[in-house]
Amino acid sequence: MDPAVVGGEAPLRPSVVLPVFEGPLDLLLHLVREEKVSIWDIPIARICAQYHEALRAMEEMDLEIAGEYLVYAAWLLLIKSRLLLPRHEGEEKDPRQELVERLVEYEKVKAAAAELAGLVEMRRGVEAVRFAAPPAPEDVELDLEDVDVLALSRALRQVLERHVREHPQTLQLEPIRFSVREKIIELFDLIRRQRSFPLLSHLLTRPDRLESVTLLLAALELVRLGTARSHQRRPFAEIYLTPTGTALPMDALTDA
Amino acid sequence: MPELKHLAAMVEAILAVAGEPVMLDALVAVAGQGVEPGQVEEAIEFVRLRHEGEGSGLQVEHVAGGWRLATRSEHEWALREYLGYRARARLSQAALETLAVIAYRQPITMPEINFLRGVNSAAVVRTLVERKLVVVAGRKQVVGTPLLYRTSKEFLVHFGLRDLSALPTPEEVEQVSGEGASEP
Amino acid sequence: MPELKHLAAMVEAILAVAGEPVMLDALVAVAGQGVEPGQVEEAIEFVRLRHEGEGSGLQVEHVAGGWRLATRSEHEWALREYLGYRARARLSQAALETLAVIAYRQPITMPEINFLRGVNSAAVVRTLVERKLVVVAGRKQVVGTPLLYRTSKEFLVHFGLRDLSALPTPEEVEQVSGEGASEP
Repeated sequence: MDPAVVGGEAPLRPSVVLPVFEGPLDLLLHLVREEKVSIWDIPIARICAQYHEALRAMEEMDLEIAGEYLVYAAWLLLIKSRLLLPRHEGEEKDPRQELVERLVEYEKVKAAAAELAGLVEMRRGVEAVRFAAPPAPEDVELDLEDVDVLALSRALRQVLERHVREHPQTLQLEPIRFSVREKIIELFDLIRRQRSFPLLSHLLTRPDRLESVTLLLAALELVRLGTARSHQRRPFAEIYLTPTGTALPMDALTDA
Repeated sequence: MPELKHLAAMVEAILAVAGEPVMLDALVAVAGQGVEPGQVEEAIEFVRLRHEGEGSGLQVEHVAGGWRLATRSEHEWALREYLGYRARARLSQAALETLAVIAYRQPITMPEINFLRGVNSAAVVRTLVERKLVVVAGRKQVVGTPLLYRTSKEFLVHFGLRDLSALPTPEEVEQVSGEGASEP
Repeated sequence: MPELKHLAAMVEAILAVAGEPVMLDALVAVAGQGVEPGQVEEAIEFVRLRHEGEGSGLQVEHVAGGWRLATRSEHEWALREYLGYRARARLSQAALETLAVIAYRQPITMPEINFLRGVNSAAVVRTLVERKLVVVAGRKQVVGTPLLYRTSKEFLVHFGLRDLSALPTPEEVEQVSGEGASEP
């Protein structure tokens, strides 16, 4: 066992080599292995003490201890106390059960990770050949199979950022009249179709400011008519409009 | 002489990843101590001859004072075919951007897409329609009644979305890809 | 049979310029009318065997559902020497564990990953997404509709896997882990 971690002696320098644990499960697994006991019969009291000692050592070394370690520390104490209580014969399951199950699962994860590392190790020096090729007909770098919604959203953000850069606020287009009534119908359709409609980014990307204003009025009108609800998680975040299910009362629409 | 074959294999591997003509000096240096330039030349010749035979699509060329591995000219046609085929199965950055604009702003007209992207996107939209990721969704009732575009059912299937509301929100994207991670 | 050799040469040329796994479909399409998939497979096998012999620095790999031409690992040292030290950035233990969780349980949500690893893995997943080893695969239809993650095609290429079924089976992994800790 590395004394720097679980031996309890404060190291002279905080830079001593320390096994890096990937989390509380990793640390627990390490302790169980050091004890050379079966994972199915963990001496909780001893492991619990060692676990807390390890945390203390990490603290002394000024290592930031992630919250998960503390959660598991509390859990270990809870299991320990449960084990001290008299148990009804064959009724309750072993208080250690869930912890053991997680450790077993985690051990599999670690084994699989080692397996993957081995695969990569075997492939060192295996490089795709790079030949001088005739020029591709188009700049096509993205394999559709690996293009996911994140790539899509990022692409949108790029477009919007570029758009804002290239269109300083002085933008003035032909003054076109927009009718609130027309926008109400248009917006209502969008909301119904998308179920959760990002109003803010829609408004901010309209080519015409007057259109944005008209759209905003239309949005307010939709909410007032009880046909849409608006949500905003925090100030300045996106405002989402969702349909309430109420139909649009066509006769109530004024022609502004 | 296993020595020669081993050297030849090494030469071939280097030529295959170099992407440019490799000088004899460089090969000799990599071959390490005790290997004479003459031996390396022999190895190059070995690789060259091996690719001269029928059944190889490659050749060793002596250009710009160095050696390089290249495809043979008789396959140029097939290579173009392949690159064209691949292009049809992939997305360009322009296509991805356009698809993103349509996905998040649908239904949307061509002038609106052009306005947002700042470039004419007609050809890209056509490609997306051909690839069935985008469909026409009627006309907008404004001057000129331009066509409206929206994403297709195939689009939802490809991206594993149940409906459009399942597209990630800007907050989610930020969480997962982090700030400034927008460049690949 | 000049037909086979000609086809093999074409296949080799295409694999050489593709730089990524090429699907059988693509090769068949490029080969043109009248060429059966079986013939193309024979041609691939011809190329593969030709590179198995001594004196070749290359190999035909069957990864991510396709074939690609790559260098052999025994020349790693020479390649590194020639290209300058440019080892691919290694994956951290955290990244490997997270990748293992995703690979074996996909599609999987972030909370599920966190649960299995016992630590918050958001930052690691973000890195894996940036390295294109992991992609989003829709949403899970549970409260909060969290995003689902899966491994990418790039993941298969990186680990040299033909497809996901080529991952070591959980039983194989368990045998390796051993340690007597997994007795029931």
